Amino acid sequence: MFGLDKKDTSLLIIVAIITLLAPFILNPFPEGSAMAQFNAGYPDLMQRFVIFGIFAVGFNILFGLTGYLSFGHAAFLGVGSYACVWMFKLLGYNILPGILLSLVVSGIFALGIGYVSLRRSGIYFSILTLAFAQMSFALAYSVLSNPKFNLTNGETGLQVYTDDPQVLMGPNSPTVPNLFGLEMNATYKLELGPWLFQFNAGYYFCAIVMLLVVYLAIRIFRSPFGLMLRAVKSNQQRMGYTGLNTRPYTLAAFVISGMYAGLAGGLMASMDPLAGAERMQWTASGEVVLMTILGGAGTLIGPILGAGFIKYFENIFSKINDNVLHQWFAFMPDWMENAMVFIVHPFIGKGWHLTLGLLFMLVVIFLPGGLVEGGQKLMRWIRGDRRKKKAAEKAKSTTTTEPAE
Amino acid sequence: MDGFLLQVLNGLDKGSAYALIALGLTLIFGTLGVVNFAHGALFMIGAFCAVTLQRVLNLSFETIDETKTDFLGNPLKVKTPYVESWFGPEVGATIIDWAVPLSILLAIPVMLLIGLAMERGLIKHFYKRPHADQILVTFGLAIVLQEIIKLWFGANPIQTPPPEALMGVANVGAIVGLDLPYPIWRIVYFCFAAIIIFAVFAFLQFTTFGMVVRAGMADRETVGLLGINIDRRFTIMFGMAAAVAGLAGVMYGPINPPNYHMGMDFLVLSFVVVVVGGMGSLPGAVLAGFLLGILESFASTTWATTTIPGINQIIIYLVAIIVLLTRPRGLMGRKGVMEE
Amino acid sequence: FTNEPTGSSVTLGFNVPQTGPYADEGADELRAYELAVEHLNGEGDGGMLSTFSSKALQGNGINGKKVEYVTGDTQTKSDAARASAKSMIEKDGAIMITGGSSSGVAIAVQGLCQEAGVIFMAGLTHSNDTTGKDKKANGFRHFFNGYMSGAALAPVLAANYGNDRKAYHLTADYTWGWTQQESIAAATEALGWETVNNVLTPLAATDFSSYIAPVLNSGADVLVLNHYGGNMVNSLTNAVQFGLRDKMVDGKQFEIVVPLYSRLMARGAGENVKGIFGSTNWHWSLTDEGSKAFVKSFGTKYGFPPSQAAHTCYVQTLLYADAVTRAGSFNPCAVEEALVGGDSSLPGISSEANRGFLFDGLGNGQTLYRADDHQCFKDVLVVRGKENPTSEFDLLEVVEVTPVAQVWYEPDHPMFAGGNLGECNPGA
Amino acid sequence: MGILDIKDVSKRFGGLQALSDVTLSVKENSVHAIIGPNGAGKSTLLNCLVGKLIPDTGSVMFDGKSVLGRSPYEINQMGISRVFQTPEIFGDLTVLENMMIPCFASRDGAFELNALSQFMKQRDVLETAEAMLVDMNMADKRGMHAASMSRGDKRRLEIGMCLSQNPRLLLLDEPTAGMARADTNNTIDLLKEIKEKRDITIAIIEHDMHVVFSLADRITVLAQGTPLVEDDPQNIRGNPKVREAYLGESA
Amino acid sequence: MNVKPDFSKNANMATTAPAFLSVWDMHAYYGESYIVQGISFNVHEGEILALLGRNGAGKTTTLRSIARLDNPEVRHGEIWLDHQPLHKMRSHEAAVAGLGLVPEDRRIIAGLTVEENLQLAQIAPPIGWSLERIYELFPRLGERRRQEGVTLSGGEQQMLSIARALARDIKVLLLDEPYEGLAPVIVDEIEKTLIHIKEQGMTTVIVEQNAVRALGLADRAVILDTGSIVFDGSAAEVLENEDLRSEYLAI
Ligand SMILES: Nc1ncnc2c1ncn2[C@@H]1O[C@H](COP(=O)(O)OP(=O)(O)OP(=O)(O)O)[C@@H](O)[C@H]1O
Ligand SMILES: Nc1ncnc2c1ncn2[C@@H]1O[C@H](COP(=O)(O)OP(=O)(O)OP(=O)(O)O)[C@@H](O)[C@H]1O
Ligand SMILES: CC(C)C[C@H](N)C(=O)O
Ligand SMILES: [Mg+2]
Ligand SMILES: [Mg+2]
Repeated sequence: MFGLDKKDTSLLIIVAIITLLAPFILNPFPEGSAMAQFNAGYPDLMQRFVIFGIFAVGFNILFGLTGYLSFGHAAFLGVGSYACVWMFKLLGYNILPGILLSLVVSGIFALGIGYVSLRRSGIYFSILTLAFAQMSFALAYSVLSNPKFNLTNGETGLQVYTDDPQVLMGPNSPTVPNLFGLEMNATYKLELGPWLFQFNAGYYFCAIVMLLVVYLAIRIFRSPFGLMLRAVKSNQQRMGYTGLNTRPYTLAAFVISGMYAGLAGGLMASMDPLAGAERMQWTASGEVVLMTILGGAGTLIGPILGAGFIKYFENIFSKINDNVLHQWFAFMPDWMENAMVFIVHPFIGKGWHLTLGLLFMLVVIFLPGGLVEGGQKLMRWIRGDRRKKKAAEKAKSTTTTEPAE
Repeated sequence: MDGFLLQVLNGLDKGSAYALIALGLTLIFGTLGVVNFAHGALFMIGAFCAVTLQRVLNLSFETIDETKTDFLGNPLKVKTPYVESWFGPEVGATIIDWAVPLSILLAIPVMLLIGLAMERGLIKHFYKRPHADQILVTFGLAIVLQEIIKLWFGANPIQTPPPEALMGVANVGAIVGLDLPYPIWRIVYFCFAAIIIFAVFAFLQFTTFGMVVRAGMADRETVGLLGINIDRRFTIMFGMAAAVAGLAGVMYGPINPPNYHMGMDFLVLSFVVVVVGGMGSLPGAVLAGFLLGILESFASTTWATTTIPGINQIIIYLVAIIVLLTRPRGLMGRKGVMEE
Repeated sequence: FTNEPTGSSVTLGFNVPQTGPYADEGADELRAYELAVEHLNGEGDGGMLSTFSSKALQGNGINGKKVEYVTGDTQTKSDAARASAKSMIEKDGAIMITGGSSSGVAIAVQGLCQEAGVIFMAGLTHSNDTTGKDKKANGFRHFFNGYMSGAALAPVLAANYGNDRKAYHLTADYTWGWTQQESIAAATEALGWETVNNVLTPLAATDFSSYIAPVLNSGADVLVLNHYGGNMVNSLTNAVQFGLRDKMVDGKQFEIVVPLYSRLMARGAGENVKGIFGSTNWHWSLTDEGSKAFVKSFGTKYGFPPSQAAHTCYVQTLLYADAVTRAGSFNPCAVEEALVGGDSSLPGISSEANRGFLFDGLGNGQTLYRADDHQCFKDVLVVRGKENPTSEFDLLEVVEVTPVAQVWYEPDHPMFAGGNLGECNPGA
Repeated sequence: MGILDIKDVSKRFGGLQALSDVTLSVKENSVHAIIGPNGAGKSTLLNCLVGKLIPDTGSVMFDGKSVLGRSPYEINQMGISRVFQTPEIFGDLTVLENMMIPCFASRDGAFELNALSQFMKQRDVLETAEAMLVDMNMADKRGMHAASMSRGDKRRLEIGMCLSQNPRLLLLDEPTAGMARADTNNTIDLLKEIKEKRDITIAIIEHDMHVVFSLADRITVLAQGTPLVEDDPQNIRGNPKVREAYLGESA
Repeated sequence: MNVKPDFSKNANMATTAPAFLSVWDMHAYYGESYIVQGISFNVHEGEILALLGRNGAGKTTTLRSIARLDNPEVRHGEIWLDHQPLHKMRSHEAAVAGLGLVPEDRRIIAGLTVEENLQLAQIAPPIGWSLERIYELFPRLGERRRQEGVTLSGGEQQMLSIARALARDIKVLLLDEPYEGLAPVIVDEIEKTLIHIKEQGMTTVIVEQNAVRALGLADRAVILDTGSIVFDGSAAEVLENEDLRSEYLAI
């Protein structure tokens, strides 16, 4: 189906089902229960999941597939956001022109930066991209935010003001980002007994975009172009002697992944019309690297899992406070309750970084290859080691290692 | 002119910090081939060794002063450090005053231990893993270390002043008849950095240790075949790198008060320094450290910032880009180190 | 309206920096919020409830609903702060968001609350823009601002250092730094000072030596550090290191000024703050009944005195609760009406704009929540680093309480012009 | 004039004159062997032909066009393929994928952004690759990771990759080193067959005299960077100079 | 024809002469790939054993297992060298115990000169031949002592690799295809060297595709096929046995 083989099609369908049903899946706990803290099914976070998923999937095309570790990908996300917000300011709140401009601008940016950075490989490439991104950050943060020439509005972030031109806005146009009138923050709430499910227009828009670009990513992975990118990662020398010019391949991969980032930036601005400079900082670039590795570099859905993982901890764990802990452990005798709260306290709320750091370590130590690998191990373990034994016998003659999935 | 020279000094000073951190980082990153994102955290822990010693020396017993009240209106508890009561107020106060230099003695074993533990417990398993995995695990570790320090010491900077005698400014230009007042402690820092750098170079240059480690990095397996226990040497190397980072941190405290995320502030720039210097080259790292330090200082002068606004924030990166584009392997990089 | 509380409880969102350089500020804010919730729900000793001039709060929650709260981490980043606020609104049904420790964040979150239709009670934010060009109908600020600091500080500086001074400014490169610098420069220039230079420093800077060195030869005799947090600690430490405090310029003692002080920062800067002037919104050593009551309940609960951050956050929570109770509704528009809609005014100031909600007993004497821009007007403290502190908390001494009339400005003052409060937005 | 004309090529590495004034011409449709002691400069010479090294002086013409100054991929696109002395393959990819890459390179040229089709559905490429695997006797290893093959297998794969490109000139640097005798014989047969079927010219470096004498039409002996003699195989075998410098008594 | 290993025969041989290096029921894996499937053989002091077999038979795997490298993993079996339990050691300990391996891809260390490559071998005790003695045997290396090791020609690298093993005082020399890529004269020379060291009492295991050469040199031969021993006996026996030769060695 869709020009994919059976395995990829089922993967895509599963991803589609999960994203479309996310409002249910992410809200398994009834409102008001002690576990409700862990619900993630509210519009903002769901949007973030898919947007960062897009960002990471794009990044993976460059890193996982081609083997070039960019440390400056957030720059493209940032310019995408700025471009989109500028469209809001100049044209109006329809997100389509904004997102299109995000794609164009980030593509041009990626072309320029990629052209220069790809002259080097390995760590030298990484540092070049980092340097470009840090320069972009500094430009956005201070140089381009001076009152005379304010393109970015510095630390506060670029916002839409009521006195902006917004030439395409009619008197009745919505004053929030919308797609031809469909407001991105429109949410339909469904109450089912104690459960509350939220269906948000913006989320579904992002989800559909994500499915499209994941589909595109699968096509790229399975295409001759994708094969060449993997070849670049494996042995660039040999590629040259095989008559292939690696530069256009790497540059194309760079631009494509830059545009994925730009798209993510544009979507971010469309969900929440503010573009902050810190989106371009190295920490943001580092975050997408972590997402990709955490999920499994070179795998198709790994980066999305990684993005979800990090965003979940950032948004859910940072919001748990002692008060909540006391509620959880309320059933215990007082001294035990206090002891438990004392023990757990460093890991939640302001300690969410600590938890995340520990989890990073645990994941790499115990699941080399990332969450996807972990999942596969789990599946194998569930299926029992009967097959493993068989495989071991066979492995002697054929070690069939399936390529990235 | 004086202003110019002053900025040279500032650059040297900044460069010292960059060079020291980059030196340790190169040992691990350029030589062992491990991308150590926790290196900044080691620098930070070094600084907190000084904080800890200062705290320990300031451990006090409380006496109640009935004549004064605290903020709640209760009688005020007056604290007297134990050292002052043991050694007498004079000597005690001097010991406390010299807390930072004294903490070098504490930091060396502590950092070595941390380095060894880190290598044996964690990094060891990652030599053969992809760089991506190394990044993830060391970054995780950096966060954990940082958060533990924050849990203990809070997020705000903590003053670790230099000894009274080394406070204030000295006129370093006096010899050549210039008026160049410069903070004494910064001069101390520069000299200290020079000594450490020299010591590390000497160790690696005049011992076969350096050669073995280089060989081990290129091909661990073969070095093992030649009967050399390369693991142990890597461990020592790691401990050394941690100690260098830690010492750089200890001595940095009096320049800028340590806080839990000072390591991260340095980390990215240190990576830039190492790579601009050229992978696998210690002199390159040191040279790039000083070069970028001086550049940064110049770019921050009033003249530069008013001529080209924002130049101070982009200059390092701009120069890094130019260097990397004109010299494929940074200033003095070796071929084949982390080029894929 | 958005998140109308239907059950027996109401949820407030405390959005503070829990990680990053302002984490300690955030922690103190959170303590204050927890204390405020306790008092609102009738637990503890009631704190400022008894000294507050409005007696609407009964210690039975807000409008009879028990107060619950959720917390979040702003990370001192606009993006993260907005994400956190959004989750409070979308997931937890928060009816009011408060907190923050940076003007950039405050402005970003204030904009979000305006769109979402909830009330934003700003925490620490000192930029003129928060209630100036970026003001929003749903946003309210109790904290003072850069202009007020300048107006309060300048006369004290002139009195101590004379009218003939040359000032060199180092300024954090963002909205707060810019507006504070502008305010201080304007106020000091009005008294005869000259501003020889203003250098913007990146927020991420850690070593300020190369910014300090040029000061030595600039001919300036005063250094104004428009820095906060780690920036301030480091720039001040560096300035002292370079011997600026011992320097004489044209027979005048060189001086350093830190226009915005906080005790937490002062502790970071240690010895270096001694004798340095600055301004602050509130200090625990104030002896009015409200302050005493607050310090007592905070100090008893946590073992150390509250910071100005804790104070303003505590007060904001009470003010919100009080407004809701008086309005009898959680509807943001009703709350706005109750918070600033009155027509009481500050005595002794004749101005069209002197109109809003006047209250007392929350620490700074008579205070006006001004209708035109949702900014509080009250006395401002000028402080100085204490030479002989008696305890680790006793770092600042109040040298003057500048009367509110002296820091008053009109809403259309050029430093605040350009914004539009807009309409209150009750949301869906 | 042959298909490949090397004229006065010299190459210096620091103090070492690796090649000095090498002149050599390879006739179209022949198998030209280059033999010589270790370190004679044979591999260096090949490196100058494929763009890995640029000679200090001299010219290299392939089919009337100079190859100097061109990058490796351009040279390959002109029709020159090379097997390396230490196997250069795509270790992370499967054997089949390894084999497909050169097929794409010959079909699509140096670069094509064919990002939407599926490579496993490109019948023509797949067929060529599969056929080549069968020819190389490796069809059972098609799904294996190339890096985890034994050394001899890697070398066979690399030869297959070069052959699948249908090059006009095939450069082989010790293609059968480390290969089992049976496979060496297979390879010899395969090379012979291919040479017969297609218009292909082969330049081969080899220390295995069995291979050299089974294949070569012409032999150049290189020693210390200069051609010692160039002659027919029978004459080379008898040449005392060659025996002494290279073959030793066992040949 | 029954060519399955006959351990009773092995055991008999062990009684006639004490085994110096003995491998007992060794099973080795690369990850989950089961490569060496339970092999046992003995090498007696001072003898040369030829380990033969097709590409991918597991010869390299066997040598690497004996040398105790991290990969492959020996999951079962014992290896004894001169009464020392190698199977309990890691590679550097095995090296100190007297094991020397010349790996198949030579493994010259990048970044070090020829001389440094040799010096590296003399850091850990016990130290073998002096550098002078080595340069005497391999004058080419002496000439190139300051050159970076990896820029040597293939054959020179092979010499360096053997020289590096000799620079240590070893009891057993494991050679993985030492003749690969060497000019016939050099092969002769190395063969002479091997005989020379054998005369001095060195025990050697040699893996070589050039079976005839290896058998000419060796006292005994072991033939591997897909990870199992199919023959263990004297070298002469192999040369005589037509079936063995054609089935496993293609000679
Ligand atoms: N990059 C280099 N730098 C310095 N010297 C080099 C370099 N490449 C090759 N050499 C030297 O040039 C000479 C020729 O090397 P080359 O690899 O061409 O030999 P060869 O004829 O292929 O030998 P073999 O049959 O052993 O492979 C050798 O002495 C080698 O050491
Ligand atoms: N690193 C590895 N991972 C997985 N399998 C491997 C690895 N190295 C070798 N193998 C497999 O182990 C088997 C035996 O390989 P080995 O290298 O021991 O063969 P060999 O007898 O030395 O062959 P050759 O003569 O080609 O060198 C082969 O099937 C090979 O594919
Ligand atoms: C904490 C505040 C008083 C200062 C803060 N940096 C701001 O932006 O407003
Ligand atoms: Mg060669
Ligand atoms: Mg082998």
